[in-house]
Amino acid sequence: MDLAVIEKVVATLGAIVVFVFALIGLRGEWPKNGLDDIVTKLLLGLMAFGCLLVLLATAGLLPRGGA
Amino acid sequence: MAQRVVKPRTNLGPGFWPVTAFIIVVSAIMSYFTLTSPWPIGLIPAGEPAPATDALFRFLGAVGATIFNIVTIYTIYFGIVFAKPKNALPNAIGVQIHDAPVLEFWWTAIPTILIVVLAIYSTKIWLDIQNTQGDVLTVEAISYQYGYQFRYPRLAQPVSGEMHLPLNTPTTIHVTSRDVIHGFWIPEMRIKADMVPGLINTLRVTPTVPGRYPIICTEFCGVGHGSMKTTLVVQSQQDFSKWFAQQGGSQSSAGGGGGIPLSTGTVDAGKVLFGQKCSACHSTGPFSQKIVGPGLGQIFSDPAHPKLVNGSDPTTQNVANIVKNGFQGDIGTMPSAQMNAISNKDIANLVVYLASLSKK
Amino acid sequence: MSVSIAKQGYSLGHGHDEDAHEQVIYQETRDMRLLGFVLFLCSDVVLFSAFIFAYIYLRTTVAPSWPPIVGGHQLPRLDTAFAAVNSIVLFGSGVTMHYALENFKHANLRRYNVFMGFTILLGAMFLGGQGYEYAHAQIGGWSGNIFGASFFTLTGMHGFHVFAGVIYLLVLWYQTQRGVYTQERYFGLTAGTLYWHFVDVIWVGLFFLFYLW
Amino acid sequence: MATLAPGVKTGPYHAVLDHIHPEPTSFIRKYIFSIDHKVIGYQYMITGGLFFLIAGLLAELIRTQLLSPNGAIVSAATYNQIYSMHGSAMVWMVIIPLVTGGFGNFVMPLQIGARDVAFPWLNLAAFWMFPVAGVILFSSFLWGAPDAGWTEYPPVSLQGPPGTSMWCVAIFLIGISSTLTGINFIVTIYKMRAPGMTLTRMPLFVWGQFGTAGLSFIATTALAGALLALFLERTFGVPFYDPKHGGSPVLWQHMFWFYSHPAVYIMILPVFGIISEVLPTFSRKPVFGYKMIAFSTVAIALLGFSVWAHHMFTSGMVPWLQLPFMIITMVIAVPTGIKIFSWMATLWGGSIHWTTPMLFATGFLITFTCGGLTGFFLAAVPLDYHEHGTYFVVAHLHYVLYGGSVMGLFAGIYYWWPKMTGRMYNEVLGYWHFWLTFIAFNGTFMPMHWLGLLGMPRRVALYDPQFQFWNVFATISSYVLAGSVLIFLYNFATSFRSGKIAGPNPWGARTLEWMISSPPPYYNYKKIPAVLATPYDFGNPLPYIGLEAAAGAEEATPTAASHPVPTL
Repeated sequence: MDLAVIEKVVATLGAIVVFVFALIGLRGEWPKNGLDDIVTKLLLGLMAFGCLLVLLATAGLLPRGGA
Repeated sequence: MAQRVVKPRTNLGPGFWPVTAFIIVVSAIMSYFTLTSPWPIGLIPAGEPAPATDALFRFLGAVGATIFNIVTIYTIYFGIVFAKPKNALPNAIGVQIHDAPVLEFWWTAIPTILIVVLAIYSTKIWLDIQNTQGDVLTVEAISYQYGYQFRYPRLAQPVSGEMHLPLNTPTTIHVTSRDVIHGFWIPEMRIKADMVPGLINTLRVTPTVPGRYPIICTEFCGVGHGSMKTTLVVQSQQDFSKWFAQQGGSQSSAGGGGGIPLSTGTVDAGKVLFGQKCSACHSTGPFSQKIVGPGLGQIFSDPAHPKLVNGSDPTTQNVANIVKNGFQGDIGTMPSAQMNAISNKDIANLVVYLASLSKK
Repeated sequence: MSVSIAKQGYSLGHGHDEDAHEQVIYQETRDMRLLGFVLFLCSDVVLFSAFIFAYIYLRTTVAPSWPPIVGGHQLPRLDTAFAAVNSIVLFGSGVTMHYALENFKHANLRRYNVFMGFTILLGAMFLGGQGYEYAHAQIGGWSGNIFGASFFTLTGMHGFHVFAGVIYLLVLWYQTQRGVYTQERYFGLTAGTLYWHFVDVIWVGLFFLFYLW
Repeated sequence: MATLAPGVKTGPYHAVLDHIHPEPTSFIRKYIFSIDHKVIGYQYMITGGLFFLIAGLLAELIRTQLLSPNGAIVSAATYNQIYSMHGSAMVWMVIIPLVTGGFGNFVMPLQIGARDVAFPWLNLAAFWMFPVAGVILFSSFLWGAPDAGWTEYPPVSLQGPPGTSMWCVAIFLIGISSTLTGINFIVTIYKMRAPGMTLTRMPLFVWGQFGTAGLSFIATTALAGALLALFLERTFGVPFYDPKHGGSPVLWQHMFWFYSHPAVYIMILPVFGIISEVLPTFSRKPVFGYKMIAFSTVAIALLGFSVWAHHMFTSGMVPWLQLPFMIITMVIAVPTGIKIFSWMATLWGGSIHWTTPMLFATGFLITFTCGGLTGFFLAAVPLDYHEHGTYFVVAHLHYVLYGGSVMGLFAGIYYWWPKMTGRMYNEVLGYWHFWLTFIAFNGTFMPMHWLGLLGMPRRVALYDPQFQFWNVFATISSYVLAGSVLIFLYNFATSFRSGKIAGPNPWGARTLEWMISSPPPYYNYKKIPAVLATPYDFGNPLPYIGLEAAAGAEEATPTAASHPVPTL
């Protein structure tokens, strides 16, 4: 119980930080157009999306059953 | 098109048009015989939906024969007339054309149209088959390594060996398997379904010709696969009823509840068994708490449902009958004890366990 | 993935400026290997997709309820809160990896080392977290039921990829210390970064499918 | 570096191509662990050829067993192992490695004017997985070979003998090999074409390899997943497929066919390429409708991914899903038809030189068309309800895979044999081989059509006595078929020793590989040529610049200068 709360707090803060830095990295990548850059953009974007999923989870919006 | 008009008529080579005419004639003859043949597949249509399938087969046969003639005969003809003559230069070359857009357009467009037609026609036949009437008689076909069993309504025990169907009776056959995937194929009815364990596939047939037809396993099922077949006996209503009576069928739904030692059941054994056999489809909550089937928690004491699903009173004997014979109704299909592979003793345990739930 | 063509003892051809030519060859070789590596990642995605399809198929068409009912009792859901922390650990490592590469490109070797160290550390932490998860997941084990089967097979495959990735990154780190890579030629690091991002992104999918769905 | 004529579109030109790696000297590095694409190609062909003989032997055992309705020679259990291994071996150990690894490795880099594939070491690794997988597969006989057919449907494959697990391992391995080859070829074709060789100037065989490579690197790992799951379930009881533990047998069918239907195109697209090389060469005519043939290759490859469930019409999937799969399956007939018609039009007005490869190519045209048409009968769901799982399917797939892939492979072997060995084969024996193959092939598999329609299920060790006549007929024909293969072996064995020297360009062909000596030198091309047009324009000068051709290679190709262009 107590542990779960700590976990949620840590996850939320971490998610925000990682999300921000992922976006910064993404912005740095944006102008480049090599194959590796394109793939990196895609993957970084998906990773940022992953952070959003974590936020949804910690906010209790997902899973819909609640966990 | 316009292009084609302005183009000077190219000589297509010696004997091109005669050969084309020959192809048309041959294809026409073959198509005629295919389209008019009574048994295009070589088997009598012994019932619905065979005629529909045969019609599609005739059509496809005609189209296929035509295309095959075009490709084969032209290929051979080109190969002969355009073969390098002996007296030609050792390395003589052919006409230097790269493509002919008009021609390519047509041999892309015509097949496309043909496929649209075929797809529509096949879909129509498919719908006919899906909508073949059934449900006047409903039979369960259960396969195992290596044989078939058939469960008829109002027959306590499944019938092993031959399958009997009354003439002109729209019949639904639910097929499933007890162990591995088997096939259920009645060639004379042009119909087949895989018998997949844990899955119930449905066929609908209406036998129209009395006789004995093979039922064949078409999915490899082990060493006995080659010999796994039985016979479908299509017979008149009277003969069917006679046979049905011999099988112990009666008009009342008494069923084979007898022989179940209800007194000897134990709650714990039933609880374990319920977890293994029933809990996938039934919760132990109230009727409304459905998973696949209804919840069985208050089956003996549910004010909302004073009767069992088959309309009988909630006595242990009637519950036992349902478990024994299975049940089929608007809420779904409950497999028989045969299919669940549970013994009379198991049934006793289950019933006692359910009774204990209702007491709480 | 393979040995660079430039490395296969090619003797240099028709009297060009050796260095410039060498660089051209490196570029072209690198492009090929990059394309090959990306294609490899694609087919790896398909491998995961096969099991993800299996999981979705079993869950939606076969299982009467989810989590499945075993022995009359419904299995519990997995612990989302812990998994969220673990996911953030992995995603964090992905971001640090990205910055490690960027810093290497700009020759900030000190920062590069810091970020690289964090990446590997976080990767290892994630593996530890997975171990903890395996020890505490109450879903009837690997071979108990379809939930356990899909969960442990998919996360196991992913865990194996992470493990391989950690080794891979350690090797790359060692190589950079040995000065294998320069600011002009660092394909190994690019590949390592792409691989690591790929592993993270696979986890995004798994996290959603197993914990949030 | 090759210089281009002014105003010529260039393909991707790579200085890498200018570079020559020294030929290894040690026997091991030269013949065993060589990274030379030609040597690896030979290795694939020899290994695949051996497996072809074994698989063919199994096929003859199958036919012999079916001489009698009660099984002539072996028990049902043994028979099941025999035909399962025949199918698995022919698909994964013979046809796929030969069309991609064999011909792809030997011919494709030559045709694009490269000195090797993009990743020679990867190529080497991919090859050596192949014999290992083969040994694992065939040695499974010692522990009881897989017995549930090449499709290994669970749950029956879960009951199968221990060899079934070895089957999983072997196919997994060959799958990895074919994935790596696919990646390798895509990069090679995309990045290493000679200057000026734009995509629309590639020889059509390269297009075939391109499509196949795309299919194999996407689809094959899906099969790897399915196999891994089956292996885990068999070994550790991890429930995926077994309904007794909550799994679903239909899941395997989806995962398996998601690979195994594209696999059909993996097996046929390179053969389409071979046919598209042989027909124009021996008609002395540009291939008809180059762009449409190339386009249809890509279309087939793409559509091939979205039709897998047409193998499962009877297995209880959602009924309405059957319609889209039926329709897409039928749509694939359009690009295929375009190819067939274009090939016929290539014959038209040609000056056809009837050599053995040409005979096999035209034979392919007829048998493959037949196979394609029976495919229509199976694609139409209502008919599939009747035909699924019967000998009709066996007939169809052999018309496509033997009458299609294998006959195309024979065409390719006869066509490139002089290039590979530098010697000619005996043309008369070649004719015998073709005619015996063509007649015996139809004699073997044509009766299976009506056997299936009349009610003979596939994969049976025993059958209804009423079918005996046609089974005996098929068996006898199959013996003749085997005999024709022996002629082929004898022909090439003698050609090795005493065949007359072929010279660089015995056929007067125009693709790049014929411009260099046979067998090609280690570097393939002393100088990388620049390419100005498609290779097939007989009557035009050769479209290559800066090519140091072998003596007599260019003279061998007919041009308008030396030969008048006929008009009809």
